[in-house]
Amino acid sequence: MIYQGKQKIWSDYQKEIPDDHYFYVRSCIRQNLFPASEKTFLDITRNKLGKDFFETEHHTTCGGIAYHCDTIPQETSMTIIARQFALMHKYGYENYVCSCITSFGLYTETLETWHEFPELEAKIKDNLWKTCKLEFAKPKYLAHASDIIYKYRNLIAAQAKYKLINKKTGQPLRVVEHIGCHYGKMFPSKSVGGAEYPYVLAGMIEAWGGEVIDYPERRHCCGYGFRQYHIRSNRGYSLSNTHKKFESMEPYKPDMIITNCPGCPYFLDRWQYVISEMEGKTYGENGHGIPVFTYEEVAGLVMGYNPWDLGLQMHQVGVEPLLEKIGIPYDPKEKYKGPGGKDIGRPELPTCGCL
Amino acid sequence: MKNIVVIGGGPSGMEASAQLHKMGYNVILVEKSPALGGHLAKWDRLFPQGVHAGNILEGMISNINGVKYFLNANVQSINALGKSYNVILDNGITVLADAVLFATGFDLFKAEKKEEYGYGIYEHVITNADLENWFRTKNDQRIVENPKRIGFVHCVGSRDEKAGNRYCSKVCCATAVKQACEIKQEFPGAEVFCFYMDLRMFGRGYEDLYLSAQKEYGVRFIRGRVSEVAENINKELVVKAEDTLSGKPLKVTIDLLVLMSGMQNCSAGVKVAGQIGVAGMENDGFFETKDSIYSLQQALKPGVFFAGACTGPKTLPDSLHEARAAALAIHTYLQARDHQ
Amino acid sequence: MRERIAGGYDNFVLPFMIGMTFIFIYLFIALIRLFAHIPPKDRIKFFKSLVNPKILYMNCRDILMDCLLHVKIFKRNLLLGYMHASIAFGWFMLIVVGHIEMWLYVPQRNGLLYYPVFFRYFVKQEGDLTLKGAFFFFLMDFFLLMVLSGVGLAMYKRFRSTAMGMRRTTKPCFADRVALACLWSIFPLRLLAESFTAGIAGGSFLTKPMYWLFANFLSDDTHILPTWWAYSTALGLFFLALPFSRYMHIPTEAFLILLRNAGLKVTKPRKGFAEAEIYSCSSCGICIDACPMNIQKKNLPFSSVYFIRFLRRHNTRKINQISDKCLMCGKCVALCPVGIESCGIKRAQRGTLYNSIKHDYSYLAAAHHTPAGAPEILPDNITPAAMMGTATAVAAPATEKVLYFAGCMTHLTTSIIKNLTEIFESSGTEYVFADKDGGVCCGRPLILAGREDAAKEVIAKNTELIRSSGCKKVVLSCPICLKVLREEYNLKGIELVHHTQFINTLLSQGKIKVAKGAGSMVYHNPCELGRGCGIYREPLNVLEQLGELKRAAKEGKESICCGGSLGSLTLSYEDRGKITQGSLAALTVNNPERIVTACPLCLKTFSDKSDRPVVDIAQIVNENICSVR
Amino acid sequence: MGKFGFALSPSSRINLDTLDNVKFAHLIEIEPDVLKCMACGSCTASCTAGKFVKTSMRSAILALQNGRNEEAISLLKSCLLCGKCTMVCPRAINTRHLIISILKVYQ
Amino acid sequence: MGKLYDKLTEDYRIKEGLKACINCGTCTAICPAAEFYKYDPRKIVDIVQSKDDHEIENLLKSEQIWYCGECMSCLTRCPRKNAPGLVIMALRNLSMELGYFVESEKGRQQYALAKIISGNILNYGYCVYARTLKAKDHPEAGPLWEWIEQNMDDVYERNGANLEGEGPGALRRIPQEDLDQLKKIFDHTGATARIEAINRYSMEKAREMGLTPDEYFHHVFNNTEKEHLNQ
Repeated sequence: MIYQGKQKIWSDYQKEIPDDHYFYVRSCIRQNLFPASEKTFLDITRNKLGKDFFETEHHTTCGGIAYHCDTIPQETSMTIIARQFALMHKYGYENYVCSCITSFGLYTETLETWHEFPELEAKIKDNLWKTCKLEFAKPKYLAHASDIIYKYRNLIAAQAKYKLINKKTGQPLRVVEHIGCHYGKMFPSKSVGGAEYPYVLAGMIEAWGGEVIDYPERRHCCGYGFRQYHIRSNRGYSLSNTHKKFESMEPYKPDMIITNCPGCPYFLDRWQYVISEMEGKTYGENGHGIPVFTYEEVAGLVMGYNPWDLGLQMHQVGVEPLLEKIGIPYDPKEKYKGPGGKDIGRPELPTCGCL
Repeated sequence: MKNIVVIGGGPSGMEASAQLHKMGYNVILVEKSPALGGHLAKWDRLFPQGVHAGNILEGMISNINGVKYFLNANVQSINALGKSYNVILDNGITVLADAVLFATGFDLFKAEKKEEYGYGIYEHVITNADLENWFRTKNDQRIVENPKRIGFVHCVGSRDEKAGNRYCSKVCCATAVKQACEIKQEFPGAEVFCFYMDLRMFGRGYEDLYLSAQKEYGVRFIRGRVSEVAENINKELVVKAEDTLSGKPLKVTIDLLVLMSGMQNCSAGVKVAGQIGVAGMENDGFFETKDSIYSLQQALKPGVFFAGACTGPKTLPDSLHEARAAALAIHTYLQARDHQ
Repeated sequence: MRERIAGGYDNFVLPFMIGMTFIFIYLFIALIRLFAHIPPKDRIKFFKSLVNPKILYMNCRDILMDCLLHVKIFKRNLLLGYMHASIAFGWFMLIVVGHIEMWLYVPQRNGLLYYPVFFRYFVKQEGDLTLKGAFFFFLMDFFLLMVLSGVGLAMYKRFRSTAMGMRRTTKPCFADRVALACLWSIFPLRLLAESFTAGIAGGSFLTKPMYWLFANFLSDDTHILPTWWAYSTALGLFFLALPFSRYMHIPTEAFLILLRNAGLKVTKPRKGFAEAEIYSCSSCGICIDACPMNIQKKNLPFSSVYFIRFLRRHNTRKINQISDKCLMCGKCVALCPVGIESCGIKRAQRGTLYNSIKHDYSYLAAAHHTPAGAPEILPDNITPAAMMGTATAVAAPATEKVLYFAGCMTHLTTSIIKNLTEIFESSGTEYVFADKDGGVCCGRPLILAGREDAAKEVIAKNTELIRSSGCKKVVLSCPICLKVLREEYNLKGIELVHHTQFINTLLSQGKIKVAKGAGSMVYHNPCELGRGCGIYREPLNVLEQLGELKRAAKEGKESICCGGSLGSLTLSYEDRGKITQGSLAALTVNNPERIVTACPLCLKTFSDKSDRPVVDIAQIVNENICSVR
Repeated sequence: MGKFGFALSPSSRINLDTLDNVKFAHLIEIEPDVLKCMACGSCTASCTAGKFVKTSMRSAILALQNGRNEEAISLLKSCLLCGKCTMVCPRAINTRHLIISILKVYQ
Repeated sequence: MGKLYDKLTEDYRIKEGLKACINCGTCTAICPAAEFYKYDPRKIVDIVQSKDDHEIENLLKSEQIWYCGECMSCLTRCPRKNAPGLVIMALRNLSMELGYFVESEKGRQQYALAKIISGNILNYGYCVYARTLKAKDHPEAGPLWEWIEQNMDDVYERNGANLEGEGPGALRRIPQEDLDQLKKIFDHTGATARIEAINRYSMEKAREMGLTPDEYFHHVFNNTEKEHLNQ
């Protein structure tokens, strides 16, 4: 791998990311599965970095999952999106940031389609007025939340307490980055680093001291596939694709995985559990799995957040070995506590016991 | 004596210069690089029969005896002056040319633009030009000793809207098949794969080349465009394509991947031509000719002529024919101009 | 004439006796082995045939005509025929007359094998030459001269084979050379021995003058015994070499005639009947010239004679190579003086290689066949329902219509179909097109590839289809189909004709009339139609009514394969092309305007390479129909 | 399926890395014409058996090159050896011999 | 040419996603579905561009169009700027419009998807919603999810969510006025009609299969009867 070659490509794909004043929109999946990540995002940007990220309770899902499960027509999702944009406009923002990759892809696609087919834009504008009596607007800048963290990666590094470095060996951690498909594959120019060698997470890893691993199936989808996961009998597809990725990354012995997509960390995490149950195989060291993180979780870790405040207890693959590797202190007793240290029991261990 | 400026010292520029010189014109040949020959000088052997490029080039160079030529020279400015063109070279020479011939040739498509193939990123990905250079010099770190599998990717930067080139570069298929045979001669034990969309073996002897690649050299032709190349932990390349003939995705791990970079209009030539309002066409970037059948050597501007690959991908013999045709076209033009 | 040597024995007979004993034992064992490999049914058939007077007559006739007189070779080339006949018949007569002499003069020695052979040594002439004695002396000398003339010709042939109408001749192997040397020396030595002894034992026009000649400078009698030793040794050696040489055909050929007349066929490629054929080959080499592959010198080793030689040597690799490559055009069989069915042996050999290949023709069950309709097209997999739908196909009521069976290859040469169906219509023939949209293959290609078991399934299906049409007459365009339908199908009561025959009948019945406007043409006789089905006369009959029929260099049963034969499995396209060109050259020696053939495969093969139009007989007829009905 | 109600799926990707070329090399020895195919499809278009059941010379060659030997056999086992494909092949491949050779070598 | 084809071209995703395909196979080469299902996106695009109504109808009734995971990896690689993924979406759209989707096992799953996902949107304003995520339907979520399910309020509070709370935050209760607007959008833009059509065709199919709506839901959600895998 020739690093300079990649750098050259990265320099071709530097999208413009405004520094401040964003209208923040949440992700359905992340709110359910990684609520602490969104909380951390807002905490870092607002409190640690002093930026303006506005959120309103009136925004909703963008309908992306329904759209990609093909249960709602394109016009419906476009009108919902127009409503979100209208809210942004209503609250006086022109920079739009979303926490979800599916949304990000869908927003980008929608804006492109409107651009290409103005008659469709006019129709949506009309729909929006008729249904919500809202004024149609389009964001000046559209960003994904990972773009923001990428943008602030050096600011975060400056405040970091820890680095992605093996405390014992002093070697950088080997980090696999997994980019959500809809981040750059549809519109490479709207992403940091393009579709083939995305830099959005690689930039964070580099800034925080880790080493990016480039394995053959790096670009492959985690296997979510919308309907291929939401219907139980289809989940073999989802599982098989993740399996393929793990088989491919295995020889590189990665220490951790960072993702920028809502679903991917869940799938890369849980399918490891399923594979270990089905096949008895694990991909990490000493029979452990490879811990999977959101970028906010990693940012939080290097900035010294309490791991359990970051929601790392909501991962099936245990993060403790990695925390120890970096040298981040944690209280194992606190891991599964409820609010205010309330005892709410703890989940059973998986059959194989070592995840 | 009438002055004719020929821009580009590749095969067509040299051939046209030689012809014009024999017709009695004062020819000034301008070449931007330190040597004559253009891409031909960098090539080892030529399809279909494997003639040595060097021999052809030698003959051409001896043929331009008496032609004034400047190496390391660029056209600094060019502008119309009545029916003539005032050409100023960056070496200080100024010529009032009665006719200008663009034989500016082509640029090879920059293979690194096809990011998914990893040229310049993966260690064992090279281009057709790199391979020719290796055939000549046997010096390229990227080519491992005794590779087990070697792949050729056709249509790199050709027939590709994303790469900005919708057209077919015409010569890459024959070049790939030729190179596949040659590399099999170098490494008889290697398996060689050609990934193609269509095999455009249009010329005399080309189809035989294809047949012998299959039969004599056992080259495996896979009908499917390479979708993605990845490097594995051993620095081998994992190539993914669809075998479209069986409708199944396919992968193969190889030790060397050769990208068949296509042709683009020479960017330096475009810059010069732009000064006198001669431009590339929107659909493919190659210079616009007076028409598409009959007057291929004439530009829309009087006194400006073309030869070779600056008006579209061409084989070497095609370019040489055009060079001779261009010489004749210039002669006819100047004669007619004198009569008026 | 009475015995000269007391005891009727001398040591010099030993070499002969050793050889003779060896060959008797060898033949006896070989016979037992051969019988062991003949299927029991065939064995019974054989023994019954021996007492059948009709077959007995055939056996005698064939042995006389083929083994002794070599009538077939005479027909081919007089000199070559004489060469073979003189040696075989002469030698045979020497033996017969020798025995008669012994029986007449020294009856006490009856039963001694060597005695008649060396008769002249053991006896002496006493008193005046009687007429009877002179007659026998004359006969013996006459037949000896006959054999010697044959041997002389044989020697001449070795050096100049073309003189006897053979462009190429066999390359002898070592045993052949030994046996040949012996054979060539047996009779000159006998002449010498008998000449030397002629003073004592008497002689006739040949031996007597020789005796006098030699007596002039050989006064001593000591040279007599060595010559008899030499003669005996030559004979003994010849017998010893016999089983390993081409001359094994001498004893085997007669036996083969018995087997063949009994109606036996090749079942195994190297054993039983095939073995009799193999050892009946005299390596005469006529098949080398016959083979169309030999238009190229490199294919000489692929001739039948070498195939048989390798069979004798059990060289499996070579056997397979040749049997796979052979075009199965049958020309070598047609011209073989012994009538060895080498194609049958090759087919059996292919069977050993390919019959075990698995196949799946279950889909055939779904091939619907109704007089009006085409086989149902089932693009992917056959549904069980479709299979059940045809399992019950029953014979339709008889109809006057003819069934037209075009065959696979004819579908590649649509001109045949078009012209023939037009002829059907012009002549008012009602017909049913059996395979309008492409039917099931006839099975012959499978048989040719040695896959008889697979072919059986196809044959069964087609039989059912043909029978279910209710037609009593089938017209075929492809001679390949015709041959297999005639030979392998059970279609009793249904007449099978090729379209040349059919057209010929239409013409003779006046159902169509033709003008003689076809210009000049030559007729190529397709292998499978001529040699395969014996149809030679009808096409010529038709063509003579159409225009000027020019002669080809090779005609009738010597017609040269077009090169497209399905018989060969391995012949390359390039080599086939050479055969095609050779065949075309033979056809065009008299510069005909067009080449006419009667086989879709020949038509397609020639069309690709010919410098002049090639047409099917149906087309040329249809073009020249001048009035109908 | 177990408790999950779904399972890992096998990959259908043709993997040329794990190809066993021994038989194919043997086939090339017996009938080198196998290398000449350019997948034009004339054979499949003219196939007699192909009218009834999926039979394809060109697909079979491809299947062998991709190591899908059983698929190749299934594409040829219905062949009647009628020889039409030999007649129409523009590359003059001896398809009949190739077919019986494939069936023999791979069965 | 074909009526179905014309109907397809009304879809903006076809307008965007289908220029002339050259059958190069880059899409299939990296398609996650092509590796595991009997699926070849290139062939699907080719069928659509053939404009053959008969073939397109077969496609609309087939399993094939339901294998795509809409990851859009194909989009990146197509040298003709086609988007097989978008073509698939248009095909699925038409299949549901015409009721063809119930002809295929995978198509019938749309019933469950509409119920779950569209249901969540209308009821809560989220595509997925913790309260409706049941461990019994998601065994892969592991013992961890069982624990979360049992302690949902505490776990979400500990993780900083605002489950069913007022004001902004993760999993907040989305105000009714906003849900009403979503419903209006659904009604106005065809989503409600889509849900109704899916239900109607599905219930017809359920009757045909002799299943109650619940059984039908359970069946399409859990069962695989046909062979979909590509061997």
